[in-house]
Amino acid sequence: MAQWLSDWLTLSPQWEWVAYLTVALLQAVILLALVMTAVALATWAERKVAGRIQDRLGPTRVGGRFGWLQPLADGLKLFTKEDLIPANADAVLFRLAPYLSFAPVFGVFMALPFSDGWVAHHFNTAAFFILAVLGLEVFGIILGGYASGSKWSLLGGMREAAQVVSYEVPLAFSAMLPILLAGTMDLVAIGEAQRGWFWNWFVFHDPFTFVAFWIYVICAVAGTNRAPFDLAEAESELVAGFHTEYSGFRWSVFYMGEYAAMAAVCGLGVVLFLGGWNGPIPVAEWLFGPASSTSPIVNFLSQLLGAVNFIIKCIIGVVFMISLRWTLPRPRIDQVMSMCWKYCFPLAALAFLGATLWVLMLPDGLLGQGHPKASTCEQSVMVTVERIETP
Amino acid sequence: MTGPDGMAILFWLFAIVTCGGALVVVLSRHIVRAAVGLILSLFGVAMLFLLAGAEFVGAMQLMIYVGGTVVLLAFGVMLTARRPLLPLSTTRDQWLAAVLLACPLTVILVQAALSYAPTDSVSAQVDAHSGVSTPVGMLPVTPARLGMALLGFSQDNHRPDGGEVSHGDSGYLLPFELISVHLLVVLIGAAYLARREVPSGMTPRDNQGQLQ
Amino acid sequence: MNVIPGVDPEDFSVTSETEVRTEELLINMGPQHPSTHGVLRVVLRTDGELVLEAIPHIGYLHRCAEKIGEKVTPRQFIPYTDRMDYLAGMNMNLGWALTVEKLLGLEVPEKARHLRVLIVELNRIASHLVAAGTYGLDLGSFTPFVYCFREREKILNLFEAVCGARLTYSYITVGGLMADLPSGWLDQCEAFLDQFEPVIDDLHDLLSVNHIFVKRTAGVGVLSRELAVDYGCTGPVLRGSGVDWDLRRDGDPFYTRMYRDYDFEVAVCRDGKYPQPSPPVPTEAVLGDCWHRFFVRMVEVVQSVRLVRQAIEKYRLAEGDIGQPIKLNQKLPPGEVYLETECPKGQMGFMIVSLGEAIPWRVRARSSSFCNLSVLPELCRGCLVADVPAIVGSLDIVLGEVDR
Amino acid sequence: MFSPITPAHYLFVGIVLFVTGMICLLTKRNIIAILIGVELILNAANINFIAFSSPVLFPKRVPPLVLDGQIFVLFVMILAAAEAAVALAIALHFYSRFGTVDVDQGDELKG
Repeated sequence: MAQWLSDWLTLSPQWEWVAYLTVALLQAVILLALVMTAVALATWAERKVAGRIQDRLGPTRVGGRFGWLQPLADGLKLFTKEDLIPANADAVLFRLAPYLSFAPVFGVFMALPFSDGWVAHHFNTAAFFILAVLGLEVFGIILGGYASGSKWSLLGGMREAAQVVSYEVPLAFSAMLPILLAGTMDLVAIGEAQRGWFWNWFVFHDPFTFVAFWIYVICAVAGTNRAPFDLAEAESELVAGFHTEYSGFRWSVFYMGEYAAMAAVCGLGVVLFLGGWNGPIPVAEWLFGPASSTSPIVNFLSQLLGAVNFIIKCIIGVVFMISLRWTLPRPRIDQVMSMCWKYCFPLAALAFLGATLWVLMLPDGLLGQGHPKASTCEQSVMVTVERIETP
Repeated sequence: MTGPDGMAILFWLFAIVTCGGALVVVLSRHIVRAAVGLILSLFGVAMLFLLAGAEFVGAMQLMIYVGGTVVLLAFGVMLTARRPLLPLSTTRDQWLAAVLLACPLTVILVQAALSYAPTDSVSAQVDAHSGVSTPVGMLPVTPARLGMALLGFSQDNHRPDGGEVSHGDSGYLLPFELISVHLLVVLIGAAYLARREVPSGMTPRDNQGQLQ
Repeated sequence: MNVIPGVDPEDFSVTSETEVRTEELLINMGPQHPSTHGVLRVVLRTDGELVLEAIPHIGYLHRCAEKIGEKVTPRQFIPYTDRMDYLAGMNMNLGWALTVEKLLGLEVPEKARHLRVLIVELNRIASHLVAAGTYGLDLGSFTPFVYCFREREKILNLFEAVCGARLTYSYITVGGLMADLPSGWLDQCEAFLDQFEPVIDDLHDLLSVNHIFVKRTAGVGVLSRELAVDYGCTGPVLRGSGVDWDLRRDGDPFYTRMYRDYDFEVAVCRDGKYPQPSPPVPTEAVLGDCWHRFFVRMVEVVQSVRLVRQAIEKYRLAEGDIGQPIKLNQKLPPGEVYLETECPKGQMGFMIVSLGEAIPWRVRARSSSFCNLSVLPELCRGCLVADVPAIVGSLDIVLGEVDR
Repeated sequence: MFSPITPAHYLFVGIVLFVTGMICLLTKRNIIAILIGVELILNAANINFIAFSSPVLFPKRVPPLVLDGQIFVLFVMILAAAEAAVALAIALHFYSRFGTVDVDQGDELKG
């Protein structure tokens, strides 16, 4: 694309980098717009779902009967609010923290495939990259808690540090199962490995992946700092935790980070466990024939259908997380930590072991129907073994 | 001379982030700001790894270093500096000594870097979007290959003296096992060291969980 | 204002801030904290998440109620009483009215008696609904709060139809009640009770038996029977510790005769069981912990519904009028009288010393929330920061009553 | 000079990290700041490892040194994490003992 732009503008070779830069910025803006749309929809869904759960209507005024424009109104209100920086705070870090918390989540969407091949940058370690980048969000929150110069914020930041760092471990462990089954960390390949009917999805691959999926769900909720694991903000204990002193725009950036992280973990979970862009019924294959078909238009349509599938699954995930928030009380910090280390982590490790054994013992599945595999790992092993054993 | 390509732009961007972060670490007088500088610096390093074609290691850098180690450091800062933003006092003498030592070292290192001539000095011309341009006949560095290497399978398939490798010749199984044991020891040791007596007269009830 | 004997509050607010040892943190919880249920200020000395000490500082809502009582006649004082425990104004009115009636030797007609039971028990339901809802909120569960307030709103609608006010009623007065029920009110009230009873089960599902809720409350803030009695705790806090004591049954005869032909059970745990219908006690719960204090209120709601239903029947059958309020400047006989009534928060006692004039010489209010709050430092020692809202919430204090 | 990127470019970033890390070690007295300096130095070494084993910077080298460099970096990272954990535990212990994180205060050897 950059090359094309460069040719079109007939740039001399010295100025080719301008084209690169322009294209990069354009792509970033598109991605940002996408993320912001997701965030806006998530906030709207949050208010609407909360309203319905609580026997209320939720927003109804702004933008017609269903309050579609509520996120816009909220945003406008937040932008016009007074922007306070407490006298005790470290102004530089205080300003920096919300952006440090939002930027990594944005980075996640760079590697997250929306459909077969619809991905901003095709990493071959995408799953790992996303897990790694998601873990960075915590630093902005710790920093915000520390820089606020408030004891409540400090407590919130310390809770966040302890909680998120702990939950990363079982989260990564449970995410390892699909990686193991697909034999690759490439999310596109993992998604493709679950093509076909819904029983090809990794969540239904064997009992262990099913367990791992629920561990992933718990850890994803905990890792994104959502209720019932919102101990870092815990409004009834720590006033508002790490964002006690934040207001207006900076506060909203924290929230954008939270909602974007929700969408991100849902997206990752969908690709890893719920078949990604493959619908429960292989409609796309019936309609458009097998993948990589001839016509680019057919290909595009099939990918579009995949993206719709993916987005619907993500929305279901987000709504599930929202309804959790409005149903459950909040556990205590020691309970959260012991749940992580005493239940989630050993269970995830056991599931990992079990899934390994399952693949070894029943390579063709329980019913012998077999599973489509990307099998790069196996290939790699075979190549290596052959190389070593053939002199 | 042609203009910088995509990789060059990104390299310079992240090189500046890395070095800027490092400078923040040295020049800031507040420990938390130093930690933020370290974050920036390590993040830049991770991105440089990605650019150099080491995707797995780059992600690892993000996860372990930036997400783990530095959060640990920040945690330490919070636990040990209750008064927000504890300034670090540095005397003039210390700075003098540091600069005196750093200057010759810098000169030597720069000399070494400049005098370095790659034996096969073919520099890369890589398209920023296709990522790694691997020569024919060479497998890309996938995590699978790294994993195989750690399990004792040689991946490079060549010995320094040019001979063919045999089983276990240049794998990393032993270091891998050693480091696993090492990690376990460290885990127990760190937990032992950081353990703290419950304040006297304070017995948290059993059902209220342990804090340590 | 210091509630711990022998400890000078200045010690904590000034000197120890600088002397405090490295890892200890002095945190001000309140008076603008979301879960201190008003303007309570608790100074927490914490070590990380562990609370070493919690000292409640009160007095932010002090309005000289007792002093005002010595400047106005008893009937003029009625509006001040329902500003004490503003969540249970009817009960406060009743307590004051009964005290003055005891001094006057006055007995209200049967119809007024049943109407009083009806109104007071409805208000008890409303108060316990607030307690349960905000307790859910304290533990991070927002939805039960909304459900509780929805139900309370219906009770307030009923009250509004009765006396025109939704919070500060001044409805029960010395010598009777201000007005009789409007027509059709009893049917509305019965309709409310019919639809309310299933909601109690919803609340049990969302709170009492919810796994996380039980984990958060069971075994937390255990108040032993002896400690509860020693500190003068009353009401659900006392019964949560397993003390079988309810003034409606065991109180002053002048008060208990109001309930004389009513059938209800005292909400207390006997042999590990609460009066039915109620879900079983979880095995983790220890008698006297936050869970029991919370659950006693839920059980009391059921009993209050029973009482309201009986009161409706009895009111319908009762003959006569609802009594005549005394004159505004009615002379009080000289003497001293003290009467405690069972309010939703505990035993609310009023004392009057009269020298024979229309205005009492001395008025004293014994507030249940005040005594219940005084046990907070004992309960919070060695708990976690997150347990402090759980404990404060389970004591169910109203600062208007604590500070008066 | 700006492009194309050669291993020397990476080396220069490594130099900056190394020197700043060393200055950090020498000038700071806070035990955690010293830890930060150590991390910088370790990263300087990592950059060199990656640069010399990069398939991008050495596209035509045979045999490729790809895995050796990367595996070394992995080991360094793991050791650095372990080191940070232990150092932090020591720092906390130090702090609770001396009430400060200034390493100059801890100059007595007796326990």
